[in-house]
Amino acid sequence: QRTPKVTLTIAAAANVQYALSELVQQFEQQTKIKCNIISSSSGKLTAQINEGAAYDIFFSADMKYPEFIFSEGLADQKPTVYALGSLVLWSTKEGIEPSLSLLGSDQIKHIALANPMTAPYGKAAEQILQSLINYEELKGKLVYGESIAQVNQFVNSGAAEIGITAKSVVLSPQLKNIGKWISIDDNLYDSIEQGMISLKNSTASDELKLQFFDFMGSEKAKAILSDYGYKLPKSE
Amino acid sequence: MEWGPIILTFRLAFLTTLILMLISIPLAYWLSRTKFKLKPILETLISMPLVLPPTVIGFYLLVAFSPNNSLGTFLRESIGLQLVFSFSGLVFASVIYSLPFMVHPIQAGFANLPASLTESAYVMGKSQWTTLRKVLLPNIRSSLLTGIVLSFAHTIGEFGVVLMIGGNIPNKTRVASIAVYDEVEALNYAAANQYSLFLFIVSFAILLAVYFINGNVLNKFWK
Amino acid sequence: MEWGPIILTFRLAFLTTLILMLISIPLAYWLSRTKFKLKPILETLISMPLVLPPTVIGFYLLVAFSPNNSLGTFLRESIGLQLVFSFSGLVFASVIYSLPFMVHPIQAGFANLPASLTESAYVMGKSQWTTLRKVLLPNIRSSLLTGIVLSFAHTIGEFGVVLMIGGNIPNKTRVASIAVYDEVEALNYAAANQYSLFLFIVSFAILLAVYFINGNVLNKFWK
Amino acid sequence: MISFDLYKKLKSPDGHISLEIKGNLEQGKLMSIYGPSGAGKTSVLRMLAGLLKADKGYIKVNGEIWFDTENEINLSPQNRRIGFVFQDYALFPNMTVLQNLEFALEKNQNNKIVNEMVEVIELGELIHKHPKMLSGGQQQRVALARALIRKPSLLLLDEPLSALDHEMRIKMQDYILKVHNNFNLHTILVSHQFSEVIKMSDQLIMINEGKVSKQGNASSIFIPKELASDLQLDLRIVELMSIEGVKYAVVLLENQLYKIKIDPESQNKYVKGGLIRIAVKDISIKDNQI
Amino acid sequence: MISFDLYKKLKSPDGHISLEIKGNLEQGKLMSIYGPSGAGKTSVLRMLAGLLKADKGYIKVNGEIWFDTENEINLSPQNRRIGFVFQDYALFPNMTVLQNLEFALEKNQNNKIVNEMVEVIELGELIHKHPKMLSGGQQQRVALARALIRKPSLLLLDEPLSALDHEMRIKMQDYILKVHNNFNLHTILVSHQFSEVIKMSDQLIMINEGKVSKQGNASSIFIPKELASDLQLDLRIVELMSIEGVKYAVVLLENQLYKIKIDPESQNKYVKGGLIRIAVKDISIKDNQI
Ligand SMILES: Nc1ncnc2c1ncn2[C@@H]1O[C@H](COP(=O)(O)OP(=O)(O)OP(=O)(O)O)[C@@H](O)[C@H]1O
Ligand SMILES: Nc1ncnc2c1ncn2[C@@H]1O[C@H](COP(=O)(O)OP(=O)(O)OP(=O)(O)O)[C@@H](O)[C@H]1O
Ligand SMILES: [Mg+2]
Ligand SMILES: [Mg+2]
Repeated sequence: QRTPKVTLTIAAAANVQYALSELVQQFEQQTKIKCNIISSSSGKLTAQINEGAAYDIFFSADMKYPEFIFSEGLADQKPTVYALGSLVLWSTKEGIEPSLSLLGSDQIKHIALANPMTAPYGKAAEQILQSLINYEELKGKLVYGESIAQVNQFVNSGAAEIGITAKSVVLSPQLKNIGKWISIDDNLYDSIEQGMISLKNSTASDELKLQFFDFMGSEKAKAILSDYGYKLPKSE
Repeated sequence: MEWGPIILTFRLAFLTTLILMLISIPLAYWLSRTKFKLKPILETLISMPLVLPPTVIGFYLLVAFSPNNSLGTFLRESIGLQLVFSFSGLVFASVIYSLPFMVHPIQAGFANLPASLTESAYVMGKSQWTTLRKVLLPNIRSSLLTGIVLSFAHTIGEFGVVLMIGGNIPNKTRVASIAVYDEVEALNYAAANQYSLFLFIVSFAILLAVYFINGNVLNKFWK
Repeated sequence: MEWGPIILTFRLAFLTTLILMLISIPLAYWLSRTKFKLKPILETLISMPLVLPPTVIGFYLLVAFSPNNSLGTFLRESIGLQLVFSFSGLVFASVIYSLPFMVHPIQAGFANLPASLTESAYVMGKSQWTTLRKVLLPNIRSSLLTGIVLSFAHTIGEFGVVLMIGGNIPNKTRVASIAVYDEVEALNYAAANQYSLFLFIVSFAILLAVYFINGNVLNKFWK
Repeated sequence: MISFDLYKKLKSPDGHISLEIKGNLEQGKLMSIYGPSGAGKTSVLRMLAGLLKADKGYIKVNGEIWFDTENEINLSPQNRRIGFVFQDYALFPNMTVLQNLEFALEKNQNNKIVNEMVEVIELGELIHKHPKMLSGGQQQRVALARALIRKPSLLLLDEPLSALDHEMRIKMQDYILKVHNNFNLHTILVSHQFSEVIKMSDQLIMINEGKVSKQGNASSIFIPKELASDLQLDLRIVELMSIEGVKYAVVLLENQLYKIKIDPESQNKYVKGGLIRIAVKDISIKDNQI
Repeated sequence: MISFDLYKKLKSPDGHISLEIKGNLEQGKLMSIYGPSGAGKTSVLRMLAGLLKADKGYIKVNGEIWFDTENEINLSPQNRRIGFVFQDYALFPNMTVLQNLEFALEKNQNNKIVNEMVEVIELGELIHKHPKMLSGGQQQRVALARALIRKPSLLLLDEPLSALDHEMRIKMQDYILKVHNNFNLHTILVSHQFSEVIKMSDQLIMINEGKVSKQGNASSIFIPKELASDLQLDLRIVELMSIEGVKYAVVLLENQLYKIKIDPESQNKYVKGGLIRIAVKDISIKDNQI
């Protein structure tokens, strides 16, 4: 019988990390339990978990990866949605007032979005664009980031005049005052459900993990998430 | 499996290798001869892009060449060259990033040649250029081959830089390495394996052909 | 900036370069001598890991050595070696991935040496090992240097393979290249620049020292 | 007409030697440089060819200045029209013998000369071989042929015949003289063989540790002042034998062996490997039987 | 005692030559291999050293079998105790002269021999230089010294003296003979110089296109059957001059110049570069003035 360790190893998708680091800080203060965040893309983390990585909890950017993990029998229980992501239109270029109607103009040469194939935010961004009447024209302007983080780099560096990114990004301490952004009507895209899941191949005790999930349900945690621009799932 | 990324990849790899040869042969030749005091610094600088993660190099290039930036604006307005989100940008970035793989082996090859070969061509009235082409290069073939193989293979496999500066645009900057990466990320392992296998086989065939041609020629005349 | 990733990186790079030398010198020596028919195939195979994106290579290694897998289980149970999510795994993967950077230049170096050097050491009664160590290696120093510089620099900058098979575990597999990648991803550009600058300066200093030592010794005796 | 005056400090990890040499050579004449190993002979040729820069001095060929430190003139090797046979041959490993020769052709030069050279230097069966496949002497012959292709105005030969056997050596000497005369070249030859130097050269420079020790035509340097009608011959005893009671010594003289009778009385003065010095007194030049 | 019988087909892109050679050499004796360039001399030495594998045959040294195709014995070069001077010297570029010599030492061998060699071969000031800094002749001397360090039981010399000047050549010949005798070696020498071969060797093999054309001791090969008490001398005319009305010819004989009077009547028979053949009749060996 191994003595259960007192740290939690949390694997987290890159885009949750801003909010998560504050969440973890709170959690550590409250419980004196240390947490390690290992951030990477959801796809890599899923592959690693599938091959036996000893992580305790997985925070994904969507529900697809946690559901895959659950279906492979690698999780203690079904994944739960901890937050809903929302999208903004963001530009750091002077003289550009972001709006969906501006996308077709000559001022905009490149529109950055995450790769719809690998990033849930990308899929949603694509839905938004597809809802526009001039989608076919816009197609030639699209550039794809590996993740939402890369979209941020495209926009932040000015390489792309405008981009569709997560609200959590533009509200993050690092980017709070950079460029201009507007929220995008959330009717234009399917809600981006972000799931967390407790993993089987874990060295932490179940109680510990439970403690963290409990914390995620707390008002404090919810407040942090909404500060970061996430919407909260309707409690079931 | 789509053909676009595969075609783009080999186009990029051939073009990059070709440009690298054009740049590296004179550069390596100069480095192998010069008595310039700062030579070790130059030699080291050439290898430096390697020590940063490709994505990070890509990021710095992105910042440097972004149209927001004076350099990027200058390039675009003066010679119409746009290095971000374009195929030429990929080529440029790949060249920078693979430069040491071409320069260093060729330089080592030149350094190992006896000086009397160059000298005897010179006294025959041959220009430096003729000497390089007809005498020196054929005699450092194994080093040249090393440079070509390393650069070619590396350009095919590299995706960090390319993804960052290229923006993953289908048929323009979406090379096979990005495609296979995406498939792995999306957990489409079957598709990823297909791309990998194909990349592997085609590269293998190309490099094997290069080695066989070289080996045969060598065996015929050298030993 | 944390010191953990930096220390880990240089530990990994030194160890990888060292192991690569131990493997590549005999391998390159053998390749440069052998008349084995399948030699071009072997030579090509050595370069093959390069043509796949690092993350994908990492993914295949992960699958191959995963404890879920019979090979991984076998390694762990028989010799207690765990290659995924461990430092030894990083070393193993880096060695595989950087092998061509060490093998090819050294092989080209050996191929360019005149046979009479080896032969005259043999008739002096010197073993193949002594000949290699005292006569051949010192005379292919520029090629050896190329191999060392390329492998070392490449191991420092590589993160795709390492991230996949290592899993970004602090003080264990979180090397500096992953750290700087993470900082860029997290938009902490200041921290990323700090890491990059530090990586750059230390690598520069190390490689420059290598070149200077080599250059000086060369200048003193060679010309 | 070529004239030069060259000074160069040769650096080496321990100490220096300063090379000082001066000379004139008329068109169609052959100069030899003779001296012990390490004296600086190769370095002189390299300076003349423009492969090594003298510290001070000049080189003038047919009125044209090739090199002059005062006026900072220094023609590149390419612009000097020279043929050079290197001590290490410097054949191009990537080319066959024929390709080596053809490479030496100038633009628009008729390549008939290649065939001529192949014929004269007897390279017939070698022309499609690569240099690594040739024996030392064969390589040397190729190097010589290659240097002659261009009909250079200055031909520099650094021990061009040392790896050749006697017969081939004599042949090549004659051939060099023939090309030298036919093309009216300036030729400078480094050689260690005394008889070769005497036979071939109009002028001779002997150097020692970088300095000219003697200079002039062969006879003025080597000829003893006084009349020496007595030939003094050293016969090396190769073998002693006795046939039917008569003692003979087999002796070597000038690449020829002779069997001569020896006086039984003084017989034990002779040992194998020893020398017999004989003086041929008052040679009657009427013995001459050309 | 060393005996060998070797057969090898030398491949080359156009045609083959088959090398066939057979010989015996007693301890303490020196054998020369003499023959035109490309005859296969170097190849024979390489087979003896184990650097080239004969197709058929054997090599036996002091009763020990080094090589035998029938019994599939083939000692490695390391196990053959040989000294080898290569035609291209094969000095190690990364080592100084001293280090080159020390490298040749065997384990536990007293390194006094290194100093001895440095002394005898007059390498004094060169020992801290690297080979690239040496002249051709200096390199050759280093290679020779290096081959002798190990006191090999078989010494193989591939034109070891061709880059040396006359004086140094004579010195080195004597030195090789001294080491050869002192260490009681088997020595096989490839040389192109007839007088060197005659002077140095107890036994001689002449080869031509891979085949032995003559074999035996020098005298038996070269000595004319009949008694030749007449010495026939070819004097090469180096210069013609007239001093106070008297005509002289400066002639070359055996590395010596002589000034001899010529008959004014037949004067125009003599030209510079021509030969005067004289016969010295009935040498009285009492002229001998050792
Ligand atoms: N590249 C060099 N740098 C410095 N010194 C050199 C160099 N090459 C030769 N030397 C030295 O200069 C001197 C003259 O060398 P050089 O090659 O001219 O001699 P050499 O007369 O041609 O001798 P050899 O007949 O043996 O070929 C030698 O003492 C040699 O050590
Ligand atoms: N490695 C080789 N492979 C095939 N043939 C060779 C090789 N080396 C030499 N030969 C050929 O074998 C023949 C004999 O060469 P070898 O070097 O033994 O001649 P050699 O008698 O030493 O001549 P030299 O006096 O010119 O050095 C030559 O005709 C040469 O072309
Ligand atoms: Mg010389
Ligand atoms: Mg030979």
